[in-house]
Amino acid sequence: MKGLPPVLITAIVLVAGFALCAVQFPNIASTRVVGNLLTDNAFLGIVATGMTFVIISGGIDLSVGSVIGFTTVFVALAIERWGVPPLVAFVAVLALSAAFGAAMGAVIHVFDLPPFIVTLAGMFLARGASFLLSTESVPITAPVYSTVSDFALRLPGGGRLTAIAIIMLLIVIGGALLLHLTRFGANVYALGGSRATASLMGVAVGKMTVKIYMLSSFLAGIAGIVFSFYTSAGYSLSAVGVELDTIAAVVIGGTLLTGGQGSVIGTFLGVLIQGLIQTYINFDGTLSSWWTKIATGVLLFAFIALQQALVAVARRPVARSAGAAS
Amino acid sequence: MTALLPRRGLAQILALIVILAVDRVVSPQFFDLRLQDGRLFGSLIDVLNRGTPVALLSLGMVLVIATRGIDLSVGAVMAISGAIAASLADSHGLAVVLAAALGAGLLCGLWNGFLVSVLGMQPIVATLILMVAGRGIAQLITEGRIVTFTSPDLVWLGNGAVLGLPVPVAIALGMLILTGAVVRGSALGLLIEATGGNARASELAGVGTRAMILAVYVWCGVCAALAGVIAAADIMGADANNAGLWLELDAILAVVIGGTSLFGGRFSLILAVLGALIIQTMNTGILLSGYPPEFNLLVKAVVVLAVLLLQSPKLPGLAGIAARLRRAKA
Amino acid sequence: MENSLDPVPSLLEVRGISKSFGAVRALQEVDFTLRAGEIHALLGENGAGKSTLIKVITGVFPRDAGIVRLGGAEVAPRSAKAALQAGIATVYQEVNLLPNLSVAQNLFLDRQPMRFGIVREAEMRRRAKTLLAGFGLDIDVAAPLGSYSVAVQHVTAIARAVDLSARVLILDEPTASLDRHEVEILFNIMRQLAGRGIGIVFVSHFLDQVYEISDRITVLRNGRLVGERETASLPRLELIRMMLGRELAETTSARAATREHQAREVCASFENYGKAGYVAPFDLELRHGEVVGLAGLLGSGRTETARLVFGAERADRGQARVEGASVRLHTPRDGVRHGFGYCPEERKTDGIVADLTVRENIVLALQAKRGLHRPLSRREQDEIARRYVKMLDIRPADPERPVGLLSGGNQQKVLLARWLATSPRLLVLDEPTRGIDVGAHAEIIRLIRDLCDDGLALLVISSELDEIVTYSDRVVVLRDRAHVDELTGEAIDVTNILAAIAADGAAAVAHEGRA
Amino acid sequence: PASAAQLTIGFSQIGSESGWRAAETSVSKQEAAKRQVNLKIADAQQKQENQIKAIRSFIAQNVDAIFLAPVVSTGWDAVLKEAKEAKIPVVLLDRDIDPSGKELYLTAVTSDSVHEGEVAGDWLAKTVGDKACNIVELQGTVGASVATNRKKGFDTAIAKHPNLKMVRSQTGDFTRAKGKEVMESFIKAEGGGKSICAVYAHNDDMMVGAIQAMKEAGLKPGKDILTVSIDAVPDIFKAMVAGEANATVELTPNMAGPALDAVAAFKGKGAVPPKWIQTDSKLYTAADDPQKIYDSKKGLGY
Ligand SMILES: Nc1ncnc2c1ncn2[C@@H]1O[C@H](COP(=O)(O)OP(=O)(O)OP(=O)(O)O)[C@@H](O)[C@H]1O
Ligand SMILES: Nc1ncnc2c1ncn2[C@@H]1O[C@H](COP(=O)(O)OP(=O)(O)OP(=O)(O)O)[C@@H](O)[C@H]1O
Ligand SMILES: [Mg+2]
Ligand SMILES: [Mg+2]
Repeated sequence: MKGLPPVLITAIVLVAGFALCAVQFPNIASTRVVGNLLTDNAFLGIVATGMTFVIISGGIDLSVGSVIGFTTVFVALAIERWGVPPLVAFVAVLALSAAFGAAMGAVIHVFDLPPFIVTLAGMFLARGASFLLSTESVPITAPVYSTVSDFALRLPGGGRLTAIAIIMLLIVIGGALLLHLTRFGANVYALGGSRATASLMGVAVGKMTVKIYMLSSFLAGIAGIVFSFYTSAGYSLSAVGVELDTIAAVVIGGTLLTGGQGSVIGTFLGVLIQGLIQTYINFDGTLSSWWTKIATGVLLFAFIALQQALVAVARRPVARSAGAAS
Repeated sequence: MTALLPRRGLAQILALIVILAVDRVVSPQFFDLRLQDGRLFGSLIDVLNRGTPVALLSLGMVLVIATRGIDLSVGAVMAISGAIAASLADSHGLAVVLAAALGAGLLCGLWNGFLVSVLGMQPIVATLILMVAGRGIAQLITEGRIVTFTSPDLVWLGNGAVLGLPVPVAIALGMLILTGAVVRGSALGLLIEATGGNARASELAGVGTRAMILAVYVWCGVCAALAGVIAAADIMGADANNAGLWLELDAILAVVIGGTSLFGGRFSLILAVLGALIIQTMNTGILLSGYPPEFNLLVKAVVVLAVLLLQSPKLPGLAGIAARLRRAKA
Repeated sequence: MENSLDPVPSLLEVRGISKSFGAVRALQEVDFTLRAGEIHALLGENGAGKSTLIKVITGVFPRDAGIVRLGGAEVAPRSAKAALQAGIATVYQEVNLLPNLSVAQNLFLDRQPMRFGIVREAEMRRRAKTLLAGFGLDIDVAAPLGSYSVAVQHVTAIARAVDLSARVLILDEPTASLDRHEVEILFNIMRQLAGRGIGIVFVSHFLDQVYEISDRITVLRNGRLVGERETASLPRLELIRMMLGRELAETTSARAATREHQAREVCASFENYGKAGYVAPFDLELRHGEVVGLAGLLGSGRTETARLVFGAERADRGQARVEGASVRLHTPRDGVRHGFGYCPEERKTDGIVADLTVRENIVLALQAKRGLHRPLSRREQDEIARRYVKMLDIRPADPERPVGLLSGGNQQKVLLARWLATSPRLLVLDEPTRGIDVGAHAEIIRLIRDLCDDGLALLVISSELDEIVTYSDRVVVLRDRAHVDELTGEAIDVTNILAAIAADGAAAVAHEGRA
Repeated sequence: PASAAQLTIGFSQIGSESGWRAAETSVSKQEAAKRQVNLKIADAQQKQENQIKAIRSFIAQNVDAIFLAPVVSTGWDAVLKEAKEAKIPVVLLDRDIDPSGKELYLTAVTSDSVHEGEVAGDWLAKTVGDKACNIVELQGTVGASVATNRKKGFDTAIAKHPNLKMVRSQTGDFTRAKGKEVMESFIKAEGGGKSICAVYAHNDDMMVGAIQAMKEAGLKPGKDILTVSIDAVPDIFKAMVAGEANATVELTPNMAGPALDAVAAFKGKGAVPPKWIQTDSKLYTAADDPQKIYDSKKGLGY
């Protein structure tokens, strides 16, 4: 399988990191913390899955954080103020966000503009739209919300596998299958290898671009719904800066920003690594705001450096036996 | 050398003119200028003055992007250098303050450059590390408060005037000329463009691509540090929490509006600065318009898209007209 | 050329095609006719418009004027995908499949065998394996394409197109990086396909191959149609005149006789030089005024030798000397500093900087050598660029054109110019004539000689044994990443080289092209 | 029952977006140290999801109580329920949460930010009297509840006085730099500032920036243009001493002190505190010896 070695390396890094943390704070090695890790990072895992497709195809999507924010506000207003049944609100907002992503993809393809900037404009647009809807945070009291947020599979050892964690896991699995087993997935890699070549080989590059950004925004919409479950509210400032966390998770997961390589499972591991860093810092609890930032940076560096070292080590024997391949 | 002059800046200049015209509509006194206390005073001067930090950032950023990189840490570097400058301002001379602040920027650039060119990390994550940790370092220096100072020298840097122009604007202009002279007066510009265009081929042609990459990140760090000092001097205090926050995105935007591709290669310093001015003209216009702040982002999104579409190679709009003009001239 | 009276029905008819890129008129009212079951060579100098014609036919470039008929019905594909669906399969010149995908995925991209919306990976690999076996290739199809040599990648691209071709197969310089054996296999397959009624368009600068395989020939010059002939009735010299619009100066006289190569000074020498897992340690002496040819099969380690000599790869043993003094060759910069030059074989990825202009590409190495502080003034740059554009006849002769917009052969000339501009003492050329037209080919060979006469030392890699024999004073033969033989003087001829390559008896069977 | 000396309390702080926030953090540490409480502070970097994670990990560590300075009023039900299940009392600091969560926390030590705006507006109305007065407003971050509330309170207060008119309102993101930039444009847009009679800023930092903008435009803040802002950070008192600022409404950084007392009493004697411990929103003007207040506040970590 292509992409396996980097994933394996990321997994090793995660396990090693987890073990080190657990040595210092034995409480970390509990199903409770693992359950929390999954629940707390559910929305991140979902957007990161979409972002993986975008990045592998050689693009980037900066709008996801804003789309999450917009979704929470829209859902909250729809349910609480406009009296729309939750399910209808979800369908509407997902349709809206998918259309938004499709529009960005179309602009990127038709006008041949850099995704970074188009999605940056998308980020402004979605955030601006959520301000227009409501600047106040709107609590959601619909019964579905308490049902869903109360639902959890009890894990041995007191941990809880919550509904949103399960949704995230399902989406990660679904994303992995889509990316690795379907024609769509192969085309995503093809686009990342080279748009021009993919086009010469008969891939409908325009359609693919639209679909990929549509998928990303759609998943950001789901992440928004999950976020609204997580907080039982809609708030225009929620998930600010999440796009960078997401990109970091994807890249830590072994996906190349230049496109063409990567995997959803790797991204999932990247999300967990980020969650672990956060958990570690929380467990420590003595860090001031600034030391928190510095520690986050240092840990980020440590993980990436460790990963690169492992990759270098893993690559060496190959080079020896067969010469350097590009 | 032609490089300091815009070869293909028509779309940007037109965009600027259109936005200026819109500003004039929303705010009738937009072009008013008067002299007060030896300095010019008016919205146009505000645009230049407020645009200075992003313009400085974009001077460094454009070189980084030309090598196919990106630097997310510039905002954090601004915070660090501002914090250092503010902490030293009242106890040391301006030379020491500047040396320390710019030196810190240089170190930050070295770190980024080291991660990218020596360790081979992807630029976006490599600089993300300093983006996160750097703001922490800045807050560590100020301990989270706003460190104020009264040193007249440093205050002058932010609020003084030379020949009627605010000092920051003069500094930015000086930096543009200096960068232009260094980059285009030496072979640096060509070698940077070659590195960004095709690093492997350039390496094989004998270009020291690693050194190029290191150099541009260092320069980017220095520019960001200078922007940070100016931002601190402007408010007579270092606000480590907010200085330069999200400005990296504005700087990248300015560079792209200035026509430099995020895939590296060809770059234009002057157009990047023009890009920064376009952004600031829009921002100032939004502030003057009197619309509720809830609309700010929407307006920004629409303007950014419009400016980009003007430049789209696929749109038979301005790009086409520009090409035809150029052909007619040739 | 009116073909309406043709007894054989035409499969693909192109009428009055024009195409301009800005001020460059790449094609002007070109007609082209391909019959079912024929192999039709499309010939012309570098930049004549062959690749452009192909891309216009398949809709990659929109055309300015003209029509295309396929099987009598007018078609106007708007994209490569549409052309594929209409039954036209193409291997474009800068092939480049997707190096990040597996070989199998490359072969079956967008047409993978599916079940329930899921790609049948095993089935796809099985089919890929079978398909490649037909081309004499037995490789792991699950590995990324990029891990294989250019030749394997090229064969894969051809295999994909062959497998796709419903009615028309277009091959734009498919043989540029193949060796004899692979060319044989390809030709056999082409004949089989033609026998099944598929029309094949074949672009090549190797006239031998053209005469061996094609039924008819269409020649373009400067974007215009020169003529269409039956291959059998077109003498070679006439063909060359059609392509160049002039006679070709005589170039292929034997050379060794005219030169004495004993008393020459050593320019650079390598003792026990090598790198583990890359190339076995070798001894090599390169003398001023002497051409050393490197011969071997694909994957025999020629490129690797070249990279070590230049400093693009760092040796882990042995000693390098330049003019007698021992030197360190760790990076390309070291090589450049000692007056070496290196034209890599993969010009697109390792050679040109596509966005930069012809001028900038030409002065790049010289500037890198001079260092940052001594920039070439714009005037000097212009002058250098103008000189080499003229000397190598680079077309269009516009130094301010981005190099990426030049035709393949002209890009190759720009690369050569880049190194000539540095006035090197040693030039390493890896496949310097790949993709170069007959006229330019002759020019380059003459240039190589002139350079040598001026005291330049040359190390040349070429898969064209005839070519190697023509200009080499010595030939080093490689096999399995080791130097195995060295031929000098009278001993240099194609038969001897082939014998040395095949010394282990099994000539040209090893096609483990994996790099 | 645990005595105060052994208490471990987790504090989920918002971040360090302003000098006031830094002061709140450092005052909390001082207050905890005074009472020998082990205070674990988790900094959320302005993100609710980080606060939720922090609370979860406090629960996992089984702390004695949790302090929460919520970044937003909604979305705490689930995690606070978990805390309740784990029998860990939660105290809200500085900001309240949505009413639906009332029974999920022990008490809230907060000021009333609507009231703060009202105090500011009332002061302005009183100071201006019957004169017509054009007011410009520097809002906090769009969407931040404090900004919304301070605007709401101020608007209510001036609505009773038809001579007070809000002419311009734009966000300054709670920062000095933006405050200065926005004020510069207000001055340009209002004929060089001549038609502006007062500035209201949602925090002192923006006002400090605005004061600089006014000075650079040749205006005299505090005289030509009245200023009123909120927070009472040291630098605004410095401006008052210089006669450049008129009034500020205090938001005390000492929220943790009362909270710690309430928790100690609850843990020790089972005393249930009132649901809302409201802190004072005290108005300071030049009449209150600003120099002395500046000196007393300087060391608090603003
Ligand atoms: N995308 C493009 N933009 C501008 N000019 C182009 C482009 N592609 C080709 N040209 C120009 O069109 C002309 C014909 O080029 P083309 O690639 O068709 O030549 P060719 O016959 O295939 O040559 P070669 O044998 O070297 O491959 C050349 O002058 C080239 O510079
Ligand atoms: N270190 C390296 N970095 C990048 N590319 C390399 C490196 N070493 C070899 N290559 C490329 O890998 C390919 C493998 O070369 P190969 O094994 O086919 O050698 P060769 O004998 O030179 O054959 P040929 O020249 O006929 O392709 C070559 O195209 C070469 O350019
Ligand atoms: Mg061609
Ligand atoms: Mg080779």
